Amino acid sequence: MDNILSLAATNLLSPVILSFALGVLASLARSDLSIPEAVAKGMSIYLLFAIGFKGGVSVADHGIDRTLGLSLVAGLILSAGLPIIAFGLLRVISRLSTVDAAAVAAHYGSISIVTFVAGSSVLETSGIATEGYMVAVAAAMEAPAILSALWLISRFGADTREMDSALMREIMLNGSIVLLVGSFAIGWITGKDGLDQIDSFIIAPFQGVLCLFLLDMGLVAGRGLRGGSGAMSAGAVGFGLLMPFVGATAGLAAGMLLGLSTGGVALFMVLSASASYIAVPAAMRVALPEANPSIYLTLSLGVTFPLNLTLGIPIYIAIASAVTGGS
Amino acid sequence: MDNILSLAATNLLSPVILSFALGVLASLARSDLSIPEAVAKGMSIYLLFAIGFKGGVSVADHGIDRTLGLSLVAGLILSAGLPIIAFGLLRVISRLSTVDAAAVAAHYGSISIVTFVAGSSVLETSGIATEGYMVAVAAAMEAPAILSALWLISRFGADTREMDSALMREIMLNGSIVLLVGSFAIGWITGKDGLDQIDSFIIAPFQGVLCLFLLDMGLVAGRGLRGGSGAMSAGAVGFGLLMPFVGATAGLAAGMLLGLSTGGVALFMVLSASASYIAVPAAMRVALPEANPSIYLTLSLGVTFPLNLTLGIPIYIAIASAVTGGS
Amino acid sequence: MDNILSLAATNLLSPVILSFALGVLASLARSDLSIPEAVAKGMSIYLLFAIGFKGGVSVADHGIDRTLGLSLVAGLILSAGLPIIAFGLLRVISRLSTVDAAAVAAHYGSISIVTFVAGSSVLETSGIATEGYMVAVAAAMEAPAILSALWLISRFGADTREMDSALMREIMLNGSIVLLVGSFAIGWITGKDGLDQIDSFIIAPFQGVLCLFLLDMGLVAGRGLRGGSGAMSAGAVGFGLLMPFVGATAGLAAGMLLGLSTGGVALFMVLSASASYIAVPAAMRVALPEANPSIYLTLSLGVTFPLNLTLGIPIYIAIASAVTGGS
Amino acid sequence: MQTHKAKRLAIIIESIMQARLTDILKEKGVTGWTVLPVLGGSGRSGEWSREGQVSRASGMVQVVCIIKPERLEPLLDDILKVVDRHIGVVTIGDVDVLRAERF
Amino acid sequence: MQTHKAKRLAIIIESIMQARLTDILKEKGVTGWTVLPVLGGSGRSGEWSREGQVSRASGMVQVVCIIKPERLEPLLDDILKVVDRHIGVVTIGDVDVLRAERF
Amino acid sequence: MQTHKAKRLAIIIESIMQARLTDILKEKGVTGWTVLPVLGGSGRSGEWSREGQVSRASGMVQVVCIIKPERLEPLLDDILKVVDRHIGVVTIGDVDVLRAERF
Ligand SMILES: Nc1ncnc2c1ncn2[C@@H]1O[C@H](COP(=O)(O)O)[C@@H](O)[C@H]1O
Ligand SMILES: Nc1ncnc2c1ncn2[C@@H]1O[C@H](COP(=O)(O)O)[C@@H](O)[C@H]1O
Ligand SMILES: Nc1ncnc2c1ncn2[C@@H]1O[C@H](COP(=O)(O)O)[C@@H](O)[C@H]1O
Ligand code: NA
Ligand code: NA
Ligand code: NA
Repeated sequence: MDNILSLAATNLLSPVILSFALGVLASLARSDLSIPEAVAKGMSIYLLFAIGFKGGVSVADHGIDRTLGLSLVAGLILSAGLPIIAFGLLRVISRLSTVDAAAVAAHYGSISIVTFVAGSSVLETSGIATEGYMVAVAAAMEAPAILSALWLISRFGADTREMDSALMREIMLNGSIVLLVGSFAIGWITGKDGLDQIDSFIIAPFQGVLCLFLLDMGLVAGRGLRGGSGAMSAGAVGFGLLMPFVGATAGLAAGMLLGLSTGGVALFMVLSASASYIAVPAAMRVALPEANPSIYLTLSLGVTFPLNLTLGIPIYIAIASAVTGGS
Repeated sequence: MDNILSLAATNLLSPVILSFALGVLASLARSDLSIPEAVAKGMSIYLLFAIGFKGGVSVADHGIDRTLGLSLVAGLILSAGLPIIAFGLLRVISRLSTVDAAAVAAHYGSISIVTFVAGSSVLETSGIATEGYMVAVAAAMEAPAILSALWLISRFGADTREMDSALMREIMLNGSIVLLVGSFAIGWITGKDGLDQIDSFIIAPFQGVLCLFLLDMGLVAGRGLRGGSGAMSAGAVGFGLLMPFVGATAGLAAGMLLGLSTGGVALFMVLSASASYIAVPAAMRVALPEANPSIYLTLSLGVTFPLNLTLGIPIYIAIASAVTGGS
Repeated sequence: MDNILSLAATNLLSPVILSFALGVLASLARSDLSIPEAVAKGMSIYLLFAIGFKGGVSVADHGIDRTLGLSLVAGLILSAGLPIIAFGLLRVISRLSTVDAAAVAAHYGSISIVTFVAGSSVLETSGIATEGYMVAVAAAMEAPAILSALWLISRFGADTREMDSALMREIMLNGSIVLLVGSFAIGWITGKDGLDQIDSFIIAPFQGVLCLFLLDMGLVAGRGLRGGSGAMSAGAVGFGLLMPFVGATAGLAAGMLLGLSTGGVALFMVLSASASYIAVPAAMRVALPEANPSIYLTLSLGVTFPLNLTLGIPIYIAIASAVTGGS
Repeated sequence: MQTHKAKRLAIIIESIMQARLTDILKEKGVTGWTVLPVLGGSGRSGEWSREGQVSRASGMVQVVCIIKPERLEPLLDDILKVVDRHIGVVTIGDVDVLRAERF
Repeated sequence: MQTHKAKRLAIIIESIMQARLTDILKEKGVTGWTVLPVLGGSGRSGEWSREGQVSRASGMVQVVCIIKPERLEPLLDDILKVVDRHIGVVTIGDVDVLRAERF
Repeated sequence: MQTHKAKRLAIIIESIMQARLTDILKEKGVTGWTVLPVLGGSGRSGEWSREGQVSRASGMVQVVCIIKPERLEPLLDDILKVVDRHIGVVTIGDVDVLRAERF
C-alpha cells in the first residue's frame, strides 16, 4: 500500500504528468497555447520509432522467449474480447445507443501507445525489467477490437458499412502499426550495434519529447472536455472510470497465465486498461460514421487516458508486483 | 574595456550569432531558404519549455530568494513604465503618429525571450551565475506594457478598441506566458530529480536548437528589412538604437536597488533593453489595428533585436560586472 | 573482396538502410504512414546544417589543404561534364526525348546530399578519415549540371525558356546550397570551440535523425515507384543502374589526380555517382517544364538513390581503399 | 439531383480575429463555416508570407460560410463590424448546394 | 481571350474519406481535382480544429473539381454515395476556364 | 449593404512559379492577391501529394485575386504567358465584394 502511494506520488509529480496537467489547464483557461499539427505528428512518429526499436533490441538481446508467440495470441484475444465486455457494461450502466456503445467498446479493446510508453517509463524508473516483445503485443492489440465492434453492430444494431477490403487494409496497415512493427523489426535485426549508433537519439531525449507530447495531449484533451462534456452522461463517465480496471483485471489474468515477469504482467494490465485515441477513431469515422465522435474521444482521451496516466499505472504496477511476488 | 571587447568578440563569433547573420544575408540575397512555420513554432515551444524548466529547477535548488517577490514587482513596474519613456522619446525624435508611437512603445516595455535566452547563454559561458527566477520576471514583464500603451492612446490619441475581457484574457494567457510560467512551475515542483529525467533533452541540444531558431529569425528579420525599410525614418531607426540603452539603464537601476547578483543585474538590463516581437504585435493587431505593423516589427526585429544580440548583451554584462564588482 | 562484402553486409543491415527499406515497403503496401512535409523539411535543414558545420570545423582543425581550391574546381568540372556523358548514354540506351534526356542528365551531374551523408557515415564507422572540405565540394557540384543541361537543350533540342537572371539566382542561391555553404563557413569560423557548444545537437542525434529522414525518403520513393513506373522503359532503368558507376569512375579519376586521401577519393566517387532530387527537379520545373518529372524523379529517387545507398557506397569505398592503398 | 441556391461568403481575415468573427457568426445563429489556411498575400498593407513566422501577428485565414440567401443581408452588417478596422477582404458568390436541409 | 463555361464542384469532407472520394472521381473518368487543407470548422457535428491533433480522425479537406457542365449531373449521385453518411458539404458554382481543352 | 461586382480569378500553379506570377500581377498594377496552400491533386500530369515532400519541385499553390471586372481581360494574356508551358488551371468566377474602394 505504501508502495502504491509512493509510486503514485512520484508519478503524479513527474515532469511528464505535470506537462499533461499544464496542457489541460491551459486549454480549460482558453489560452491560445498550441502545438502545430505537424510537430505533434512528428513527435508521435519519434515516440513510436523509439519504443519499437528499443523493444526489438531487447528481444535481440535476450533471445526469443518461448512465451512470445503465446503473448501475441493472448493480446489478440484480449483485444477482440474486451469490446464485448465493454459493450455489455455500457448497455447496463449508460444509455448510449447500440452504435455509440459499439464504437466506444472498440476503443477500449484497442490500446493507447502513449499510456504504454508512460507505463514502461515508470517501470524503468522503478528498476523493474519487462519483456521487450511487449511492444509487439501492443501492436497486435491495436486492430482486432475494431473487427469485434463491427461484429457487435451487425449482431445487435442497424446496418453498417460493409467491411470492404480498403477498410481492412487501412485498419491493418495503419501508420502506427506499421511504424511500431517496422521499427521493432529494425531493432531486432540490428540489435545492440544498431542501438549504439542511434541511442543518443532514441534514448537520451525520449523523456523530454514525451513531456512536450503530453503537453499537446493535455491541450487536446482539455479542448475535448470543454467541447464534448455536453454529450456525456454520468453513466458514460462511470464507464470510462470503471472499464480500465476491468481491462486491467483481464490483462492480469492473461499475464499470470503466461507466466510473465512482474514488468510483463504490469504492461499487459496497462495495455488492456488503456483505450485507443488514434487508430480506432479514424476507423470508426469510416466504418461507423453515425457514431458520435465526441462521446468516444472524450471518454478515451478526456477520462480514461488521464486516469491511467495518473493513478492507473501505479496501481497496476503495485498489483502486478504483489501478485507475482516481484520487488 | 578589454573585457567588453573580448566578450563582444567571442559573442559575435559564436555559432548562434553567425546563424542569425546567415539568415539575414540569405534573406537579403533573396535565397529561397526558409524554415517551415510549424518547425519554427516547434522550436520556440522547445526553447520556452527548456528555459522555464531550468529556471524553476534553479529556484528549487537554491530556495526562494527573499528578493523573488520584489523582483517580480520591479519587473511589472519596468514593463508598465518603459512604454511611457519610449513614447516620450519617440514623440521627440521621430514623426510617428500617436497610434504608431504608442504601438512601438508597447514593444519596448515588453521583452524578447530569445534575447533573454541569448543573454543567459553568454552569462553561462562566462561562468557568471544568475538568479533562477529571472525567467519568472521575464514572464511578468510580457504583458503590462500592452496596457500602458492602450492607456497612452486613450490619453493622447484617438479612440481605441475598448479593452474587452476577451482581449485581456488573450494578453494574460497568451501561449508564451503560459508555457514559460507553466514549465517554470514544473521545474520548481520536480526540481533536480525532474531535471535528471529530461536534461539530455532540454540542456544538451539547447544551443544547437537556438542556432537554427536564430537562423529563422535572421530570415524573418531580413525579409522585414527588405520590405519594411520604406516605412522607416531616420528618427525611428535612431529610437531603435537608443531605446535599448535607456531600457538597460532602468534595468540596471532596478537590479542594483534589489541587490541582485551580477548575473541578475545583467539579465534585468537585457530584459529591459529588449523589445517584444511575438506577444505584443499580436495584441496590437487586435487592439490597435490602425498602427502600422511594418514600423513596429522592423524596429523590434530588424533593429533592436540584432543590436542587443551582437553588441548589447556584452555591453550590459560588462557594465553589470563593473558596477556590482562581479568578476 | 571480403572487404566489400562485409562492408556491404554491415551497411545493408544498418538502422539507416533498414529505415529506408521500411519506408519503401510501407508505401508499396499502401499504408497511410507519412511524415508531415514540415517535419521532413525540418530534418533536411538539420542534416544540411550539421554536415556543413562539421565540414567547416574539420577544415578549421586541419588547416586549408593546398588541394582545397583544386578540389572545388574538379567538382565544378565534374558537375558540368557528367551531364554530357549522361546525355550521350541516354540517347544510346533509352528512347527518351531530347528534353527528357537533358533533364535526367542534369540530375546525374548534380549530387544528392543525403547519399553524401550516408557515405560519410559509413566511412566514419569504418574509421576512414576524409577531407573536411568535401562538403564544400558537394555544394559546388549542385548547380553547374543545370547549366550544362540547358546548354544541351539549346544545342540539340527545341527552344527553352531563356535563362533569365531570376532563374540564375534561384539556382545559385537555392536553400540547400546557401545552408550548406553558410554552415560550413560558420563551422570554419567558430572551429572547435563552436563545435563544443553545439555538438550534442549536431553530432549525437545525427544518425537517428538520418534514420527518420530516410524512412521518409523511402515513403516518397515508394510512392514514386508505384505511380511513376508506368513512364519507365527498360533502357531508362538501365541508365539509372549504370550511370552511377560511370560517375563513380570519373570521381575516382578526379580524386586520384588530386591526390586525396582514401576517404576523399571515396567521397568524390559518391558525389559523382549520386543524382539530385531536390535542387535540380525544382530548377527543371522552371526551365524545362516540358520534361516529364516522373521520369527524372523515379530514376533519381527510385533507382539510383537506393542503388547507391545499399551497394554503391560499399563498392566505392572498397575501390577507393584498394586504389589508394588505404586500409 | 435536387440542389438549392445558397450564398458562399468568403472572408479573408487576420488569424487573431478569427475567434471574434466566428463568435459573431454563432451569435447570429450561423452554425456552419470552414476555416482554410492562407500562405501569404498582398494588399494595401503590403506583402506577407507565413514562412518562418514565429508570431501569430501576421497570419491570415479564410473563413468560408455557406448560407441561405435570405440570411446574408442581416449578417453582413455584423461581419463588417468585426472586419471594419482590420485588413481583409469579404466576397460573396452564388452556389448550389446538395443536402440543403443542413443549412 | 477565349474562355469556357465550367462547373466548380467543391466538397468539404473528412480526410479519411478523401481517397474514397477521389477513387469515385477516377472511376467516373474525372482526372482533374485539387485538394486543399482545412484548418477547422463548425457544423451540425460541432466545432473542431486541427491544432495539436494526433489522430487522423478529425481532420477535413476540401476537394475542388472543375468539370464540363454536362458531366456534373451524373457525377453528383456517385459523390453523394460516398459523402452520404458522412459529415461535409457539397457546393457547385459557375466559373469560366482558360485552356478548356484540358477538361 | 452596398456591394460591388468583381471577378474572382483563381490560379492553381506550381509553387516554383508563384513569384513569377505575382511579379506579373504587380507589374500590371494588381496589388491584391491571396495565396492558399494545396495539399495534392490530379491532372493530366498525374497525381501528386505534399506528404513527405522535401523538394519544392512538386508542390502547388492556389493564387486568388479579386479584381474589378474591367481589369480582367487585359490581365489574362499576361497570366497565360507565365502559366502557359506549366501545369495548372485558371478559373474565373463572379463575386460581390464589400468595401470595394479597396480594389
Ligand atoms: N484583391 C485581392 N484579392 C485577393 N486577396 C486580397 C485582395 N486584396 C487583399 N487581399 C488579401 O487580404 C489581405 C489584406 O489586404 P489589405 O487589407 O488590402 O492589406 C492581403 O494580404 C491578401 O491576402
Ligand atoms: N454552412 C457551412 N458553410 C461552410 N462550411 C460548412 C458549413 N456547414 C458545415 N461546414 C463544414 O463541414 C464540416 C462538417 O459539417 P457537418 O456535417 O454539418 O458537421 C464542418 O466542420 C465545416 O468545416
Ligand atoms: N479539372 C480540375 N479541377 C481541379 N483542379 C485541377 C483540374 N485539373 C488540374 N487540376 C490541378 O492542377 C494540377 C495540374 O494539372 P495538370 O496541368 O492537368 O497536370 C493538378 O495536380 C490539380 O491540382
Ligand atoms: Na484496452
Ligand atoms: Na523591454
Ligand atoms: Na552526380
